[in-house]
Amino acid sequence: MNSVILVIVVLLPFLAGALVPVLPFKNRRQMMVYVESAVLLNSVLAIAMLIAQPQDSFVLFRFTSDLTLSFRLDGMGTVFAAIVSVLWPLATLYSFEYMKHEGHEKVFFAFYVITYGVTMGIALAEDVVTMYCFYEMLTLATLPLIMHTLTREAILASRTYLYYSLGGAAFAFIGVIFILVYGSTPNFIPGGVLDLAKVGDRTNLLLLIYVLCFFGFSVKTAMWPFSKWLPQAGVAPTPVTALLHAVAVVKAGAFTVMRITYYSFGTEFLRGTWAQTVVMIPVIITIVYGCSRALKETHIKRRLAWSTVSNLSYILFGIVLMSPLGLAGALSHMIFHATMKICSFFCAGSVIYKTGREYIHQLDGFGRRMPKVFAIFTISGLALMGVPGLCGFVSKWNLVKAAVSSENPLAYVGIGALLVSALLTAIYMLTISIRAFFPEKGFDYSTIQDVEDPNWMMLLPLVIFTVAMFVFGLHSGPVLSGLESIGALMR
Amino acid sequence: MSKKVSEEKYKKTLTYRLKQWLDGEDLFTGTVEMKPQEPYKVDQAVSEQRHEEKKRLLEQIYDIEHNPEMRIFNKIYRLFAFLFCIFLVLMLLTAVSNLPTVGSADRPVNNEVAKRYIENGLQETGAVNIVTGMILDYRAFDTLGESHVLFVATCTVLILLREDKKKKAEQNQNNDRLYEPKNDVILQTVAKILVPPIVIFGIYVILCGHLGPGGGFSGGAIIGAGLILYQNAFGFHKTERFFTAKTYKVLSFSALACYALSKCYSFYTGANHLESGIPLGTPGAILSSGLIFVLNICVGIVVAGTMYTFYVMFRKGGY
Amino acid sequence: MGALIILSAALPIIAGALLLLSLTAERRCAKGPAREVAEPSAQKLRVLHLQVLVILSISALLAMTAAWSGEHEITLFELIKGIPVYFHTDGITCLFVTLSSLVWLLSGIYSFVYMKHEGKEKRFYGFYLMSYGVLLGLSFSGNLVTMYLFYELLTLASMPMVLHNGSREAIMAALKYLFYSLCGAYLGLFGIYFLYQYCDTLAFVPGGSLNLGLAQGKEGILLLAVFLMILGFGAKAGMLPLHAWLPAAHPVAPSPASAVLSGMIAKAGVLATIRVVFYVVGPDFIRGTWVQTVWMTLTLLTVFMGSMMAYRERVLKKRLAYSTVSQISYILFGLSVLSPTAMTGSLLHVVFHSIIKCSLFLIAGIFIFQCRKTEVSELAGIGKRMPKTLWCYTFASLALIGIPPASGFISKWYLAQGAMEAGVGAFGWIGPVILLISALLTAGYLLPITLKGFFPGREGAGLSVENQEPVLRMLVPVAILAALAVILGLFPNLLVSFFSQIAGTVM
Amino acid sequence: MEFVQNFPFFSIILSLFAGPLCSILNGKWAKRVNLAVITIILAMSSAVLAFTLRTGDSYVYMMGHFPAPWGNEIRVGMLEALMAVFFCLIMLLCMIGGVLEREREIESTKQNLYYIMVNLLLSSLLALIYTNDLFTAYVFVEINTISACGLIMIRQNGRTFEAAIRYMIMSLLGSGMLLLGICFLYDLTGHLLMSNIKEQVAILNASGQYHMPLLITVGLISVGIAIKSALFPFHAWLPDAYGYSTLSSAAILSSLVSKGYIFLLVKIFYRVIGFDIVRDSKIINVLFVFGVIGMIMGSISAIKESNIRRMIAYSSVAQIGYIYMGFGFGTELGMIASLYHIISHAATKSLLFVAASGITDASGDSTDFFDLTGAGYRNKLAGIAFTVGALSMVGFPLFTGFISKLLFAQAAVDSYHKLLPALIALAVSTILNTVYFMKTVIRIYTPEKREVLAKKQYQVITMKDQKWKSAALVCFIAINLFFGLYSEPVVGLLERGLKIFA
Amino acid sequence: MNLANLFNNYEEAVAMILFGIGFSNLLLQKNLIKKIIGLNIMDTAVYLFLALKGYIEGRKAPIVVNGVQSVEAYINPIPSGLVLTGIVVSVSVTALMLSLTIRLYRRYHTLDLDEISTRLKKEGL
Repeated sequence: MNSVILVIVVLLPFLAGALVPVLPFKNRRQMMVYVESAVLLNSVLAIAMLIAQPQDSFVLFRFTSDLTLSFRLDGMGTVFAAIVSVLWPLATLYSFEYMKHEGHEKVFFAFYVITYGVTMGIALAEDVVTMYCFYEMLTLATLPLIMHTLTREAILASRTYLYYSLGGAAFAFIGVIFILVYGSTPNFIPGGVLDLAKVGDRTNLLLLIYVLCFFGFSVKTAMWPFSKWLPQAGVAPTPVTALLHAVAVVKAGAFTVMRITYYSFGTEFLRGTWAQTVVMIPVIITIVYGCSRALKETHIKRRLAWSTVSNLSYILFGIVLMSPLGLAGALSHMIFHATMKICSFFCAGSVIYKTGREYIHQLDGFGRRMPKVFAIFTISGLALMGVPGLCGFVSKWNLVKAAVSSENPLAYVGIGALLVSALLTAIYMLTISIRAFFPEKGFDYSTIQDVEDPNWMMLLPLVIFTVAMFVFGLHSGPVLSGLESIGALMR
Repeated sequence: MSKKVSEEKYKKTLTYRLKQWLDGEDLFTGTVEMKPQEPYKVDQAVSEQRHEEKKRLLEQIYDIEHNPEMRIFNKIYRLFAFLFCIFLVLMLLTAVSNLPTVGSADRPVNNEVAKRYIENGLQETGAVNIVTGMILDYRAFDTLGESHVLFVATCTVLILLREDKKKKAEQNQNNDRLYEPKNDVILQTVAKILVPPIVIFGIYVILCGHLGPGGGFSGGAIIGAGLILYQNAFGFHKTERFFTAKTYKVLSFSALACYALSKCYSFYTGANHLESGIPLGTPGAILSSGLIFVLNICVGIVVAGTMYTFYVMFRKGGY
Repeated sequence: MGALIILSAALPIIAGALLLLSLTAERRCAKGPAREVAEPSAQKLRVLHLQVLVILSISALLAMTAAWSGEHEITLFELIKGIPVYFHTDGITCLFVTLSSLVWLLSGIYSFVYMKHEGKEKRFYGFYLMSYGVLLGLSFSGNLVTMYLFYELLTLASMPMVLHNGSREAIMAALKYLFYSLCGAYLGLFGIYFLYQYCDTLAFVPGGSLNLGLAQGKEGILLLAVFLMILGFGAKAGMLPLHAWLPAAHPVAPSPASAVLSGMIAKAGVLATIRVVFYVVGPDFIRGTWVQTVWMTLTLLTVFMGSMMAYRERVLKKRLAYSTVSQISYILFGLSVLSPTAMTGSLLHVVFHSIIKCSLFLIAGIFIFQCRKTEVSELAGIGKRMPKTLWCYTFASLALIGIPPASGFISKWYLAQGAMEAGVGAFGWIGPVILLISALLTAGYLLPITLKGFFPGREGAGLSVENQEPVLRMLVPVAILAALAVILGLFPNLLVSFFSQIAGTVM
Repeated sequence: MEFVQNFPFFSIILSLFAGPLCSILNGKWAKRVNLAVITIILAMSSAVLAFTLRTGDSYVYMMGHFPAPWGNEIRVGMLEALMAVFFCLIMLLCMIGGVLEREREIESTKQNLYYIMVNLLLSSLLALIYTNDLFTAYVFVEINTISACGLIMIRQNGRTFEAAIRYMIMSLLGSGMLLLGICFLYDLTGHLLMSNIKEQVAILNASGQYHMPLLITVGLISVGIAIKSALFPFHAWLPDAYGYSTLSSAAILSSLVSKGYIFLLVKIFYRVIGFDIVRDSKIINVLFVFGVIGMIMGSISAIKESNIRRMIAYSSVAQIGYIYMGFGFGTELGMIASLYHIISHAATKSLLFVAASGITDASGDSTDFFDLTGAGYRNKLAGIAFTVGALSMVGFPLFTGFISKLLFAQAAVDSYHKLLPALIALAVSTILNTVYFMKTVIRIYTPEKREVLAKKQYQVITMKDQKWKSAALVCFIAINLFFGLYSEPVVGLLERGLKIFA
Repeated sequence: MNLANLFNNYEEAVAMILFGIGFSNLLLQKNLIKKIIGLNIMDTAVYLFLALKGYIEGRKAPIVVNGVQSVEAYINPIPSGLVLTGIVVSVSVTALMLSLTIRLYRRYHTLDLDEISTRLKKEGL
């Protein structure tokens, strides 16, 4: 299959999104149809591409002789692209219903669709420069979505987001440069591209650079101490929070870190060095830190955001194990966490949308009024806890398997952290469900008379995600074997 | 535990917690309470207030009296600047101490360049005064720039000091007297005697720029001095009969234009290795040395005008 | 045969789930903001009870047949590659299946009456059935991950029974129960991760399947893992330091719930510990290591501490809860000395204690149900009003104290003997001593009720003496249990041989 | 000798001639003349560029009938030609963009004087680019200084006067040192023509004679020019000068004047002293240090600043720091990076100034940060343009700033000892840039509160209201994108130009 | 620092010291007029230096008299030309500075630069 499709799936959303504000829609409905069809079309193309697996790369244009903007599809890209292209249409469907009460929809959907393209770009980037470019663009494309409500709070949040991301990018940039100079090629090659002959005696320097680069990229994954922006960004409309800050943006951050670690610097170079320790410690800290913050947080979306922080560090933990198993685990958690977290976010969103209640102490007895939503919410909570039979358990299992087999004492500590965070997850997820289902005796239901389950547009994605959680949890064989084959490339 | 300890203090003690824990009273789940957080307050006045503060801050900071830090900073700054100067001088002295000796004939300066200027200057430029020949022919480009420096300086002075027409009008009636000198007999008499020879001398210096010491700059300066003296003695009304802003503009423009065009011609011919076809004339004669003669005149005009313009600008801000 | 296992476990779970679904369905068509379903009529209730009873008995029947008809196994499907959901049966399974069926049936029958004054019966029975099914699954489960799966589900399923009455303390207690058990479960999981790496298989093999070759040089971390597992599974069994949920949860839960909680669900911890120590890691790996020492210390501490607490506790159910804490630690102590005799003892004590404690809780429930009495001090002269009940109570408590020939004596005897003959140094004699002391304490906190009940003395003078005996449906189960408590003490040989044979296979 | 080769000389003379011409015309005509002249020169320079690209070599143009070392000459290579083209382009756009402001802020009777200044500035810039003679360079540096001063103070208020006088003082100090340096060189070599001086210097260096004075001379010249081009500690005049002078002055000053000096410095490094000698002298380390400090300090002061134009001015302090850092590497790559940054910064900074003025127009002529709220909606084009400029400054891919950042970073990696400080400084200053530029961008896209809008009636500005400015903005954006996306030929040209430059 | 040679070209040394004086005045003086004076001193010093470059002992100014055209006869003409140019430049710069000073004085009635900038900052603008 021709590799042009790579570019199409990246650029089509740009075009479609740019058209949204200018096209003369008669009514909201037409716009909805247009956006959904555009997104769907792109997803279909993307999936077709994933199935066809075009091998050769496509060069869009050249910055300079050796810096190109080019795309290629490989295993990891497939995974990320698959996540994105599946989740996006569903999220779009959901956001139509949701955005009714937000306004400025044209602008919103324009950037929403563009972001799709940018994320695809990150997934399909062939070389580190392309990835860096799209990474920066991602920041910019999502900025208006965070600012969308234009309240002072939103402005502050977006400002923080911008500072953190671009600041991180600045440090990541250094790493990119080093790969350009010391790598045999800017492209991503499993096992890394470092030209050890060139490196010579500068190993420590390069390790230092790697650490800088790691921190720079992991700002997007809201790793401690750079995790402030993510909960703040919770002011954005829920589809954004759910899709971008549970899936696209932050996963993009994790994805870039993977690329840098496994495809550019290479794990043989990094494994067992001080750099590994240095990056592993904050990751482990984040795993616990995010959960404990989530525990303190009583705004439902911010609580979920904090939980995202900690879960992303699971992925990072898998990455910094720097072993093929670790990569596989990280990828699996990437997929599964996307499913779980977007599901719980949508539940929260539909609660907010239907009732406008955002604080957990306001949710007493909701389980009786909106049983479907809260049943699903509980299930996603259980999945996040890692109850066997749901997907959370599987990915966690893989991560830990990698950690145990890495036989690195720090990794053992990491396992401990994982379990602690699992416990905390149980606490902060289940307290909500229990409140919702078993309010205290003598709770007056007439206060929540108005609460109802949302309509199918919102429920459909929820149901689909729930089914997905069970399927992945009970029959994860094919996915995992695929991921492990990707991991196996590393050695 | 002792009974003296107050209840809440006792509740804080470790023993109490231990006891509770053994009792199975939970320490943790009980604390998972969900008080409402204060939702974010959108502060209306915040930006304005901040703005005001900034203003006040500016007042504070930039006022050296009220801002000791700034004073100290100034002191330190001056100190460093001073040290820098000392350092500079020392460096320069070091440099000088390693330079070739003054006045000796065998310094690198006295090389083939100077040699050719002196030996062939007369033939090539037709100017007896080798310096003039050099600046107006060998290195004429510098001089072109130089005259424009003068010109642009005049323009800046005009920008700064020239008063506008209407302002000038009402200025004239209220303080015109102030600019007009008293009808000072001595001054006027002396001026009557001196001004013509000064101007003539200036013209002479200009015209003989290529024959002896002198040239456009010096001559122009002399003429300017003459004009200034005249103006001092007889006041603006008299001078404006023959020298106004317009005169100056036209003169300087035509002079510079002439200069530029003639040089353009000679440069062009020179660069393209064409014969310039301008007769050099016999060395020593007034009408000799080709363009140099013309250029001297142009430069003289420009300089004279500039001198006088500076003067009137500083004095009154207009002709 | 394997199908039976699945069926017996799945039936109650599905039935419970259906109950809950029907509840929500009713809610959906119910009117009013609260969607409150009207309390079902007596007729409806009877139908419900019948359903529950039938399901319980059927699945009990299936489970028994599955368990007692020799060893067999079945693999459901692969959870993750190399980790099947796998069931099989052996002696331990038989023991737990039988016990739980017994307990569930009897307290089920009892609860038909009791739950009247608690309300929300449909919900209660839904979770009641589910937890039964899950417990069956747990006892059938044939490898660690399966066990872990059911272990967590057990927590989740039994939690709603605790917060049944919906008061704030009930909810808090439930949360606490949840979090403590989950904490335990995760501690266990930590170990499972490592054992997965260093064992040949996660399936239960008598004597353990730890691959010492692989584990070479990794003993430290492995011991730590095992210790954490013991600690974690100990949480459900109310072992120090994670015991705190028991005394909080029992008083607020409805009596049948607390009966099954401390009767069987707490034993799930014991089961898990047995599985880990004797069927995966293998006793030889931890014998003589710091793990064993610390474990024994903890159990003994728990034994002592629990009985002390029970002794100074005023509320009856809470007192019983503390006694559960201490009693189950008897069992754990028996396991921790790692000698066949002691293990026999503890298995015996599993049986006896669940029977006895179940009956005691039910009796406490009767007190509450009939005359709203929760404090011990209120029970003075109760014997005048409900002598039969109090007699049952007396027998049960005698058995628990371990007065020969009642059942408790046998188990404690074996425990003490095992402790002495197992070469565990000082613990050889410290253990029995502490057991003795705590037996005395047990007498101290149980018998006064009998005494005061029958001989209230002066303050009992003004008390009414009208008969308050409960209906038979409540009394019979209690009576049966009490009787069992005594009879098994008289003819223990069958059990003893059975258990000692089990213990023989693992050591 | 082709006719094209005369164009450099023609362009210089033409602009020199246009200066006095403007003095006798009135404002309107002066403007037309000025624009025409710039356009013509632009055309001629591009012709020259094409020519040099064709020949691929630089040529010497004799000013007068006498060959070097006796006569005066200019030298044209592709680097010079490129710079000339670019400077003309930027200047043209700046003049177009600032039309309104000029008519508003300059007394009608002094309009023509302004154009004199511009013409002479242009001529001096061209002369600085082309000349091959040190003393000529000095003379034109003076013209440059004075006319720049005129540009600053043409809008007459206290600030500009103060700025102008500070500027004069600084640059006089600078030119004093420069002149002295030239004298030293003349004394040591006996020549004023660059190429001859270079030969002599090479000889001296080989013989080790006059080593000390040579070093001191290099120091004098570089420090002098550094002072003139407002390197960090000498930037006191800059914010006021850029912040309060009329728009096109600010744009021209920030993007061209200092660049002219810097280009002269490059020329002296390469063509007079020889870059290896400069590298061996420790002077470039000094430049490096001050450049790095300037990058940081400039951004910090910009963050503290609440007046948008002063903020941009401070940011150009930081950018000049970048350029000197590039020199400081003392490598070919670093030099290329600096040259590229000269171009990209010129393009971006003038864009920013024009866009900022568009924004301030839309917010009641208040340059204060807090009054800009929501200006991006009131003047769409300016908002977009400012965003583009800001992103380019931050070093966002697809814009020119990214490429120069890239080049700098590569140069840094290339030089071993200065690697880490340089990279860290790059990253930190990027973050600081982000802070103040993005803060502004977000601010101008934050909708203003209703009551405030009711209080002060801002005018909504469309592209029709400000045709010229809009045109300029569009061109600027185009240039930015072009250099961001299609930078390879430019960089290649710089490399080739630098090779034949020495 | 080679002292003997320094004393040989003491004229140049003097020029340098003058330059230093002028430089520091221009840099450090608060009073604008004094600054300008410093500027002129500095320029003059440079011209002195330049003039010394051209000077050769016992030779005459480079004006051809009765046809003698040998290098030995005259001093080096180039520095003199440069000095001429330089003088003009300094004249124009001085004029510019002075006029600026006048404007500032008219506005603020002081010649102290710091004072002026303080008032500026105060008046906001």
